[in-house]
Amino acid sequence: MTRRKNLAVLAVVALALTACGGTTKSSTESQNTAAPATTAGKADPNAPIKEGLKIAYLPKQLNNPYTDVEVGGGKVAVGELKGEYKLVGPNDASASSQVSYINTLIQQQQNVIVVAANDPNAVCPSLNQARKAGIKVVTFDSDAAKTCRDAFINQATTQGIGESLVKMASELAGGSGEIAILSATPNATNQNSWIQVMKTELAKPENAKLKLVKIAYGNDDDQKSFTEAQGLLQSYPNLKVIVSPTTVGIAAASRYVSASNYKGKVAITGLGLPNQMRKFVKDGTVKKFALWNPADIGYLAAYTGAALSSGQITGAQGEKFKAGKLGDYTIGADGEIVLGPPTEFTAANIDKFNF
Amino acid sequence: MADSSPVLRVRAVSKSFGAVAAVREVSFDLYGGEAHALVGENGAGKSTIVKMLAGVHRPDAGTIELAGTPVDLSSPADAKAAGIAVIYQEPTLFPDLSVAENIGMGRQPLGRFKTIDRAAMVRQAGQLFTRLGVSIDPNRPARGLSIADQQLVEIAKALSADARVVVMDEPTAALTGVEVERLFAVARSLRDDGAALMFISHRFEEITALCERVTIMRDGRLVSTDLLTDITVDEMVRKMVGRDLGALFPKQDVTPGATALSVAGISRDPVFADISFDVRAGEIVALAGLVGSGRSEVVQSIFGVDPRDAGTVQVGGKTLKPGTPKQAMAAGVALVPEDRRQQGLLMELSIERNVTLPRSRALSQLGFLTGGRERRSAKEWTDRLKTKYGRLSDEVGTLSGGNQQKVVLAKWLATNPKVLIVDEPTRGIDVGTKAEVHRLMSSLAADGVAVLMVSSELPEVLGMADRVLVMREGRLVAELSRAESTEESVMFAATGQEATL
Amino acid sequence: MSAELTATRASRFANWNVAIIAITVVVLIVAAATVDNFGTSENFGFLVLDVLPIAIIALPMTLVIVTGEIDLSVASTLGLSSAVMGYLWNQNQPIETIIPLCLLLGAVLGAVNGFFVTVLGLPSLAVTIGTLALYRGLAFVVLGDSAVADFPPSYTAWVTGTIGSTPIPNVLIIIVVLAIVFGVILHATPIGRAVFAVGASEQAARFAGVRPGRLKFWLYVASGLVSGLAGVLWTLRYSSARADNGAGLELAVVAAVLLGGVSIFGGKGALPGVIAGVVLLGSLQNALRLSDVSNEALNVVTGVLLIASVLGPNLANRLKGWKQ
Amino acid sequence: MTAVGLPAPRRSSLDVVLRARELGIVLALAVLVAVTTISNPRFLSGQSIRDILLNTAILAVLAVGQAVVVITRNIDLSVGSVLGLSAFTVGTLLQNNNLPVILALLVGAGVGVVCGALNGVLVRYGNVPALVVTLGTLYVVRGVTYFWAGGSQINADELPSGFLNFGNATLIGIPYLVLLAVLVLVVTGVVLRSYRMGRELYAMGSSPQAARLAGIPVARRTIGAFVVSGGLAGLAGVLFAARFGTIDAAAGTGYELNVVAAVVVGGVAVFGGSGSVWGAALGALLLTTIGSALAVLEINQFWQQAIVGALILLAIGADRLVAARVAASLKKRGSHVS
Repeated sequence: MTRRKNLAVLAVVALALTACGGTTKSSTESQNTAAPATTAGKADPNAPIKEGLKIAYLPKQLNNPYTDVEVGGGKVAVGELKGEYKLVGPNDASASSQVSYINTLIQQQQNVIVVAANDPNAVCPSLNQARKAGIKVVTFDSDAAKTCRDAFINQATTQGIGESLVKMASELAGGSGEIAILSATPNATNQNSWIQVMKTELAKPENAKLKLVKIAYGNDDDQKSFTEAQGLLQSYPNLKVIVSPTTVGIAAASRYVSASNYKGKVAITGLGLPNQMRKFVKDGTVKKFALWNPADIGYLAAYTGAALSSGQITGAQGEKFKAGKLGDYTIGADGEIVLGPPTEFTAANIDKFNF
Repeated sequence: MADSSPVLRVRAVSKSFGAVAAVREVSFDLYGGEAHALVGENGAGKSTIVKMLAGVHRPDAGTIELAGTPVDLSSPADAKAAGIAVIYQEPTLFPDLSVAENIGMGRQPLGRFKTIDRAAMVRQAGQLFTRLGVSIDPNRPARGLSIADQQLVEIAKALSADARVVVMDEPTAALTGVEVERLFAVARSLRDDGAALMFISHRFEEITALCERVTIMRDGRLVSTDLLTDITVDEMVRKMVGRDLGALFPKQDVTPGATALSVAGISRDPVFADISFDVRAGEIVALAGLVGSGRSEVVQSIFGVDPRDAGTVQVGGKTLKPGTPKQAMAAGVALVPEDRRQQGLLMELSIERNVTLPRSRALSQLGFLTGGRERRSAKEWTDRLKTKYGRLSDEVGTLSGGNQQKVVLAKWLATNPKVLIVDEPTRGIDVGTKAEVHRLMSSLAADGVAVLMVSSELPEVLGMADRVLVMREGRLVAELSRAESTEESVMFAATGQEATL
Repeated sequence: MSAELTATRASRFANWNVAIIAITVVVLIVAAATVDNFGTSENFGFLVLDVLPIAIIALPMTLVIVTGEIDLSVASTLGLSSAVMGYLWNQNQPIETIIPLCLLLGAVLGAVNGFFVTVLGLPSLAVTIGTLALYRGLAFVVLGDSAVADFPPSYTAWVTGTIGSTPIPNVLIIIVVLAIVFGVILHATPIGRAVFAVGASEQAARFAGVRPGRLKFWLYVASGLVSGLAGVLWTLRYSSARADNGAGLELAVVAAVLLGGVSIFGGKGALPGVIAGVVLLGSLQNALRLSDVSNEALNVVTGVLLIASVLGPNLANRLKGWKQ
Repeated sequence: MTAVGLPAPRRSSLDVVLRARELGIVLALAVLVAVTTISNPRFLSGQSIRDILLNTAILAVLAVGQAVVVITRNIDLSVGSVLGLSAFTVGTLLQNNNLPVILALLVGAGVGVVCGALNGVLVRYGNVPALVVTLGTLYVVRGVTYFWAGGSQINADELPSGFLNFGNATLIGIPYLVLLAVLVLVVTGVVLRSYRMGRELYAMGSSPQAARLAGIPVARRTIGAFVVSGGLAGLAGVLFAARFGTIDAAAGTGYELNVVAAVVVGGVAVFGGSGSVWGAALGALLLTTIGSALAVLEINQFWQQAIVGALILLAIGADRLVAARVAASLKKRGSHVS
């Protein structure tokens, strides 16, 4: 009986607090935006790249073929830089396990952490702790909040990818009809910003006849993407194109369509790995898709990290540095470094690529 | 009558559990076409013998011979294969399976591709029931069958196995008179078909009615095997008990005081109905009747562990709410339950915890228990009851039956009860402890405690009680004063018929 | 035979409790000596934060398992609490209201489990597998796949921070306080005595005046309440409220409790052992990761330890009996 | 109940009760399909039905194995991990290696049988509760798979087309995977219903003590049940590989809860002794259909898990209610000896 009373008291206290007002989202927002920039010190463009830098890669999760190609490029670059390469990561794409790994990397006193954030905010406190310990943080693939990393390797401009996705969809649909998007997780940073651009593009008059009927989420899980593709085709019989801006999604959707009687009626496009897609391009399920070279992302990240750690750059806009075989790069706004334009793959050119 | 050579010979078998020798060098023979009784007090070693025949326990020494060849019954499957069927006091059926399947388990008739021929299985079960003269639907699940019907299913199982030896361990304990008659009819036909029957019972009238031969055991040893024509019931009792009965029941005469416990019209459908009686301070009242007549259910309902549909219970003038043992305990009621292992004790917990559990709140200081007070209290009460144990922190399950019962008594006497209810207080404990328990009850009564005793042992009932209440099939059918109560009068009331004793 | 068996079983549990604590201490010493950076105060902080949810949920779970029941819905309760926290935060509710509400929510979710198990008498394994799916599903319904971030820095900083300038993490206070509360309840109050009694034999406990249903109901409420708290702390630690927070944690919690010597059949167990179990799992994970041993190895170690914690004493017992 | 004589071999009341339980799932399924079809007729198109059946096939094979174990009053939580190990083994074996499908099936089932036997031996001879053992092997087997796979993935284009065709091809319009699942279901169902061995499993679950006294070889049967569950999980791993073509070490993670859910919803009592593999398979079909229906009905997919949870609670609650009803009615007609 007394416990029931206690609960009642608890509820009353809670209500009282509400009445008095307290810390709410809107009251904290002003404080949050004013996070201090930690990039102190000055860049010395002529500083030599240090040798023996410990550069650790922490991708979203380990067993992802796309990720493997990315960090593979990183490994090559770290070799060129005469550094120590390390790859760690969770088996599940969760932010909480990434945090544990960041903590471990801090303990191991790495020089650079190259991370693809599973949640832009959840990894933030740990990344800042790392930076406080003098570790440079470079994000790739999926950015963390701007306040907790030194630089972000952007595979392509958001605008460029969004436009190219809509362009491919429009060509495949013949200019009109229903299209659907099969994305990764609903809070995946990249995919969402591309989808945002796509929506803007679709709103333009020249794309008025294209109708985006649904955005499905396959969670970058092969099986889930597979069933989601299946659900899309069932729900939208007149669907002409599925656009999947994620390598897992496009492969799963292609595999489903290639074995179903939708083959030939529904086109698949998006961002995919040539090795995974070769089979579907050759059997005609997929006419064209796009991607940048993921190995270059990891490669560029290593050079960025080394440059940061050696004091060549600080991550401020306008700083320039050299990234091995990729040539010269300039840091853009908010510490973003853009890799370059994406490549379109078709039956004609796909055999030239092996990644 | 019987074949000249025995079907089963038990040769000097012994079995010990730890330091306790349960059976010592016991030998007897079972003959085909003969019913053989095995009698002895609780704890004499009867059930150990049964379990050895069933393949559950393996004898430490000695042999069991079937038709002249020694057999090694190392598992129930061996016993089954050897043609020994055991019917336990509490039947062991599969509640989820149909009656026909229960009978056929392991021997189902097979059809094409070795599949079970269900129709044939049901037909066989039906034929068995016809032969037994009972009507049980072979298709119904075993769940929900009455104990009597379950016994019959067990017998049908034995029949279907063409068992050469059928061992029945107190099968009649929970049966009504009519049910016993039916069971006996079935048993006789089994015997007449040539099976060797072993029958364990506490009821001499049943033994004399059914059996040809009797083996008597005491304290794990064989006393004798006699033809029933050669021995009287008195002689049997003497051999079983081996001592003068009088000393066992040290009842002091007490003038009863005020009414301590008043039960008015309590009912619980379908277990018991309209039970009313009083127990006064200083009085020992026995609640007698057959097992299954609802005695334990009545006392459990009084104590509050079982619910009741109607009626009131008053202790010292205060009405108890149904279903709350806590309140009954607060009012000064204590219940030493029937089943020590399941209800009386927490076998895996220490002696100390067991003794102090009902008083843990009273022993706490500001709501906390630090152990010292519990330990002291446990020591005080176990010492008072002369309990033998190693350490207070030993699991209570490591104690002998008698000492376990003392722990239960210590646990409840420590609550300083005004009304002490004891359900089968001396079941399964040795003779010495039995007398101690009786002395204790007697002295408690002398100190003004109202004692309500449920017992199946007639000598105990007659020896200890000031008054005897008799239940039959859920109703209170007789109230006998100490002077009126005899074995005959109590059994008559309990069974509703003239005892054949 | 049976008498001796039970005698050894009595000491066996005491032994395992000592053994697990000893093993934990040895692992800690060996790790500190051989693994670089394991013994640092900073790493201690990380270790405490990593085991926080398992540590606090394991406490009420111990009591639940000692009564012979189980609660597999704890991680989902954590997730739903986190999701609701995010939802309310997005609704611009003050955090001072949200936190008590999330705790209350946890208690209510626990009470639902308790209702099904004690009032309807359904098997707790099946019930809590059901609510495991239900609560997690509701968490997704509330928050979808999105994440809510930007919780007030003062709160998130407290959870990740340390006491003053000492290396002791603030959340250790919560763990220690809860461990003391549950330890005292289990080992030094009439409630604790009743918990063991119910686990050893529900029927016999009833005959001694204990009300098993009521007791279990409140234990489920406690389990839910602590899981709700774990949800709040999780959210603040990562500054991220998500529906999938803590997914799969229930197995780790059960593993830690069993590893700590609590019998899955109830009636046996002690809280110090459970805490040792939690520390053992957490420090092994931490040390292995620092030594660049993959996560996978930990899976294997956890599984093997779990089976060994029950199998070992059983085998030792059998061997002893066989020798005699 | 006065007629004494040979009762005609008619349907037993026991069977009627069980059938009623399975009928309940069929009804729920029918309502679900009807509602969904009304809202979107394409739900009943050939392709859609084929997809649902294909998705059910894997879950159903697992559920059949789980039902066998649960009927004996045990549980096998390691099935998801075993599926993963088997799928990866088969994938590695077939990687750029054109071996016959039947060999893949045998290898996969073999991997599962070994895991199942390990579970069974630990449960029986180690005297460790099944929940603990299989929780442990859930971790161990998954860990071994991760160790071995080391983050690598086997892609569809590395697998022989014959194998992938097996995952999608049909025989008279029915996918092979579905046929295989039905075969597993029928064989297990018949063994459980009509063979002594099967009935002994029910007996063990119904009353372990009585089973021992009845001379049932409890050890052999317990291990056998786990071997069946493990073997079927291994088989399901092969089906998984053939169906999805992409295999990594995480394949089948978290499946155990879906499987247990399917079995419980299908009316197999967690305390053993009752239920059937038919029910378990129907449970798997119902769960899968709910998933597909939600997508078609455009209900937020997030509801799926919550619905599954509610369904489990509903199923065990209803079972309890029915059991109490049946017990009461049996008791009433039980007392007939007069």
